[in-house]
Amino acid sequence: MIRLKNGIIYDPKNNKSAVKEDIWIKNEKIVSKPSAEEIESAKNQGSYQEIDLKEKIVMPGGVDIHAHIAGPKINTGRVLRPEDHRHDNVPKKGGLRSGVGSTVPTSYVTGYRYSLMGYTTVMEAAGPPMKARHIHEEFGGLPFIDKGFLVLSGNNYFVLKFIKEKNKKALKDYLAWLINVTGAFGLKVVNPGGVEAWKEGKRLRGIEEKGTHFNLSPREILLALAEANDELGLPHPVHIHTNDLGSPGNYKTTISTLDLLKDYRKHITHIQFSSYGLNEESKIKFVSAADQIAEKVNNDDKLTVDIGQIVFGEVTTMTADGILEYNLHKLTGSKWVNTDVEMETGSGIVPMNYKKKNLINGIQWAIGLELFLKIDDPWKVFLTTDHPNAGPFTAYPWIIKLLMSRDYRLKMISEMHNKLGNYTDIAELEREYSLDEIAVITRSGPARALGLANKGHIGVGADADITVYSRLESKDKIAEVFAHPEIVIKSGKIIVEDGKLVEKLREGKTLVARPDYDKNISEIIGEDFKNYYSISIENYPVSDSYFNNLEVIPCS
Amino acid sequence: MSKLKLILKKDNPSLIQPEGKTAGKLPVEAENISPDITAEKTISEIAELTLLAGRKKYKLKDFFKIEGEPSQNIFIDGELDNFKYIGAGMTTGEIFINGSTGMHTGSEMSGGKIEVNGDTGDWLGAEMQGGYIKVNGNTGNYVGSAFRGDKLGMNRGVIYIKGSAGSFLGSRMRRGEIIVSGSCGDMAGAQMVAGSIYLFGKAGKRTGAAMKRGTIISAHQLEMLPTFNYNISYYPEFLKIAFAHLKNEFKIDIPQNMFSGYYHRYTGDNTEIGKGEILIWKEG
Amino acid sequence: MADKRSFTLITGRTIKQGMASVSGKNNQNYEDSTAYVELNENILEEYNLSEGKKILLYTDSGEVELSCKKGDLPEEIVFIPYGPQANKLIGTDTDGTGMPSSKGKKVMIKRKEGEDS
Amino acid sequence: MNEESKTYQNIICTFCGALCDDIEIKVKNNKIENIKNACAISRKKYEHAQKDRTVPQIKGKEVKYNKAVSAAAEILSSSRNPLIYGLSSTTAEAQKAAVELAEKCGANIDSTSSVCHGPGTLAKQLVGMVSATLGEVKNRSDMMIFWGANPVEAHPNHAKRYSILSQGMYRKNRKDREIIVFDVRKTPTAKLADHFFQVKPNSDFEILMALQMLVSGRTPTSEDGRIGGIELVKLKDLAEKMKKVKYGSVFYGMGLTMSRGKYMNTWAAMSLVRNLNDYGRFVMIPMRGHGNVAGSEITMAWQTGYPFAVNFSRNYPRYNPGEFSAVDLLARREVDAAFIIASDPAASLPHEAAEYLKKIPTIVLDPHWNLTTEIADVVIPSAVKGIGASGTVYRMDHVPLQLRKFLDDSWPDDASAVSRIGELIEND
Repeated sequence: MIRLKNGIIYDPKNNKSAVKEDIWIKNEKIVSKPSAEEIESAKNQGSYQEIDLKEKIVMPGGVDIHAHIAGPKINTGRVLRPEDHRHDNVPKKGGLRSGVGSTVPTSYVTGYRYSLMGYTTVMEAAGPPMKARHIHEEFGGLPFIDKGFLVLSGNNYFVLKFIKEKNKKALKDYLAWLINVTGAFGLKVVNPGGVEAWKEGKRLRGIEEKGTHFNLSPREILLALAEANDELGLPHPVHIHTNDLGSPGNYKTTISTLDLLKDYRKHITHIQFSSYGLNEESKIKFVSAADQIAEKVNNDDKLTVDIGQIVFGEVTTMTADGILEYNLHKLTGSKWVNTDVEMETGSGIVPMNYKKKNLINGIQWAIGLELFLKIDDPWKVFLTTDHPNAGPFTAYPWIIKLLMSRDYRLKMISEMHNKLGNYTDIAELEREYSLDEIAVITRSGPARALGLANKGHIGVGADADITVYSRLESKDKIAEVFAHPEIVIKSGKIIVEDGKLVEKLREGKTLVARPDYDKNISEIIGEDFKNYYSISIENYPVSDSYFNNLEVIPCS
Repeated sequence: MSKLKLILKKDNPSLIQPEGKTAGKLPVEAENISPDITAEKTISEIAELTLLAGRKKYKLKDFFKIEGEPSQNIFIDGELDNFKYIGAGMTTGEIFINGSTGMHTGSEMSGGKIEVNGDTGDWLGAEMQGGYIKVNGNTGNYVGSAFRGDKLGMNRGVIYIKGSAGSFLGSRMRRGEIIVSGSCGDMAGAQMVAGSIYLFGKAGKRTGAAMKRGTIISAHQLEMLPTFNYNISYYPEFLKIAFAHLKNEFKIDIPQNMFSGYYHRYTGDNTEIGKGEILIWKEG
Repeated sequence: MADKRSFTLITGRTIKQGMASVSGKNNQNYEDSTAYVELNENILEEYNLSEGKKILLYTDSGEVELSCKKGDLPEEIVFIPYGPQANKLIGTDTDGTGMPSSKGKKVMIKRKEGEDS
Repeated sequence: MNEESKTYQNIICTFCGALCDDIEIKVKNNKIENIKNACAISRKKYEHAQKDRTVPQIKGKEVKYNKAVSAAAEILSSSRNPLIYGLSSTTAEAQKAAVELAEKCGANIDSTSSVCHGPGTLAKQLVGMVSATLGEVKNRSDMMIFWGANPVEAHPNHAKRYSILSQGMYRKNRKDREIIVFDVRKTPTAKLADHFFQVKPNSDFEILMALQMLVSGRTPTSEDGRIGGIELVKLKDLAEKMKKVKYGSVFYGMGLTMSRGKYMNTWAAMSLVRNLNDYGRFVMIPMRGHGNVAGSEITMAWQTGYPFAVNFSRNYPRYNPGEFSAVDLLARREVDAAFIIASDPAASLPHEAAEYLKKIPTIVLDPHWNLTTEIADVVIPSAVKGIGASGTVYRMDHVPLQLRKFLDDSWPDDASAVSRIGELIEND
């Protein structure tokens, strides 16, 4: 039993803003104040701990709705980039395993650095179903945090087949089966139709063009998946990486996608990459369309987004959007990995460097911030860098500082390309995020969008995932405060004390959804599976032996 | 001039002696043997400097008899072929090794001078930023190269090898000069971005593979890759200046005949931008 | 001097070597499937050798005596299945890459004294 | 005791990197009675699985299992620079335990990858790689190039299940595919090809570089109209064809990684395949030899950031093939103890490197006797992977599969043996 006293609580979900209150923790949960007898008995058993937080900032543990942290892509990124690790070494310490860091850190170091930053839940953004077992293997070595993964489904053979056949039942059953057998948490859709087209050596633009083997448009795929996702009652809405991502002028595709899905719940991820305007007159052809996108978000109550904020410096781009990585390779000349996964998806990896002085990179940076500042309701917009695509997750505290301090933004702008002002109005935006708003975009909002009722708040019954930051004495200190919380509690156990990790590995939970489905589906797909996959369906499901600590998040 | 003298003890903790007999030698990581460090310390502090043999930490005095005084000028005596990182990262001063050294000698150094009166291991002067390395014997692979995955190898500085060199000499080098009097292995100048490599002995196969820019000068005929073009035979005047500079400033022996005769000029690698040049000396 | 002629050594997999390697390394089969060298027919003839006769092979790293077999090979290539015999000819120099020269090494062959054809 | 026989379907064969998962095994009284769908090598492997088994042994004397494990722990904890080597024929779980053990005793850890497809990984670190899973190739590939690879003898079911003879979605059979082989000799695989290009030994690099130029429409230099033994005009034809295919594939083998040029050969192949994606699609897949050698790179990478040749003497992982790889460490005589896991270096490494193992304390963990157990100071037996032990394995295209045990074994599996040794070693 732990009593946290004298903390200043920011818990937006429970409408607590800077409230000084006790928090009581028992086992893994937050509880109401126990009775005097209970407290007495805990004291007698030596299991009572009281921590005086001395008016420090208390928030729920951070929740990252979209990052690449485990599985085949990030791991290939690790192999690809020995140069990324060489100067960022983490020695073993006590019970903590060693590793390396930088943009593609090892699994242990990923767990450490999230924890040290006060984050306790992270969603792996994209897993190829056939390699899901690999993700769960890594989850077993990803300490402290709770995690789950979104399974790629926008270019899946059976998905396309059932949509083509207009067989809604089979589609739903298949998706539910897929989530179950891969141990996934939700559905991820990446460039629907476009990845299959890439494998066929074709290119699709927008959401109307047809062209792949199944002769389906992205429109048809998106609609069917959004509908199935809602009908399955999955905790998290369909998680979409839009078509045409990264191309100038793509904001129109994004808007068509939002119009198309206006009646469904949806989460558009790293929307910064989908908010680009096209100006044929301009030499760089590239302008911000943050206004149009923000307006859309402001008027859609079934929509949430995360940003994918650009951070200057080295990144390792990686996505299931194979053709996007080909394009990035052609653009940068950097080393390029592509892996097509049979029947399911594609993927690619290209290292890049976002430069402060580069005008296009600067505009991308500004678009992300414009969106943060122009989307009115913080419950609709979440902090991500699409780690490690737009920047490493370790940059979050500096992004928080950009959001909370206009002065800091102006200082950054002064170090950037002098024509930046011609392409974005970021310098004029006066809005500064409050601590409450920061709490929303970094924990309460993402938790709600993920459908994690026990996370993102510190009300009674919530998971005891709590972060304690030093008091914010001045705006200059924002980044330092958010980078180095003093205390982090995960599932009721202190994992960070005095800003340092306790030297004992703990394993967090794997979060999964287990939607119901008609068991007959495995027979329906059986014949094609046998003919066109290279493994048998019997060897496909991820067995329970890969889950040490599982939590099933209920479907509605 | 004051000098710090380190004399390797015959019996030192790096020996692997499973049953009393020496079977091998542990690698010793000796980045602490660097003028930047020794100049600032007293002799007793120098004696306490950490050297890592395998995974065990030892002190410098466990390996060396220490003479002289703290100095930016270090003289080392002994067969140090299992000692890695001597002079790695040094910015100034001088190390003279009377004997051989192991891998990573002078890697990432940015100034000062290292002379090895013996052989060295692989990665000599890898990713060096400046300074001068002279090896009187032979050296290993990856001289002046980039480390695994890195885009750029040595970026300024001069490496002079009087003996022979291994493979991947100057691979991915960005700037600077490498001179090899003896033979060298395969892939000299592979993927080099710029800089100059002088090969006075015979070279292995695939010299200049995938080079972007830069110059390789060879005193002997090379087996040219099909991705290079022959352009012209001439005497490139800039060579006389370059040779004079190497001779006067670094006391490098330039074969006399290379000052005359003429050179076949090839450009490539045509799978890349094709702006590299290979100059092969021909008797006049 | 026919004996000074050099060949290119290729070591590699054969189905028999594969089958034998999973059937017990101390088995006679494993030895049989790894302790021979394949040569082009013309070379066998040139060296006055017939299948089953022993020859000496040597490189700058070692030497080994193996029995000959006729192989569908270019004249310049000799082939030995992966295994301890082939590895006596492969040196430990990896050019700093970790990989020894298991294919493409220069090898000499010598007819064994007293071996009649 | 006479049980009913039981048939297990879709069993995964762990011999090679193709990890065929359609083996059918009939078991009775804890013995294999019948095997279906296995290739010739796989069949021998199953037949031999329960024979020739190791027993715990110290210096040639049989001891209790725990005693052998403790002896191993003692050797490793007193070593100042141990080598942990092998790993490619064991499970990911054992590999994971081995990395933890290596970290604990400041060891060097390397897999057989360094003398196998490791050079391909080094090449990937320079240029990246365009790849796919095997089913993708089966379904789509209209041109398959085998370069220095001989699956007929090394991966006998590869042709049938994934490549030459497979039945895919868009490519139904052999006729829908053009098969090309590059090799220095006419291998049995070459005999199945439509076109065989005989490479002059050690010339793969020149040919691949020339092809890169030809694909971009330029002519490489050649004095005699040939490059690497192949007529330039034929290479030009091939380059044109490669640009026209929809989904080409290159399966590459040791012919690239082991010959002169080492990883730069693979680098050249990767660069060529990358460039071909400017025309149609083109991918490449390494023909991984050992059952879980791909897994050894994957497991090492997520724990250490690096695929093989890792050193822990500074308590954090460092990487450098040539420096921390097994052949080099042994040849330079820099290690003072060795722990060989599921591998047989005495048979597979250059003789001189393997000989050094005789001079230092050597531990072998393996279910079967081999040439290295002969020279080992400590032998630890283990259950046979995929038969008497479960675990995770990764196919050559990184597809993970879970082995299911179907026989009881007398010994614990590799993962528990390695973990046990780790537990016995004090954290120092």
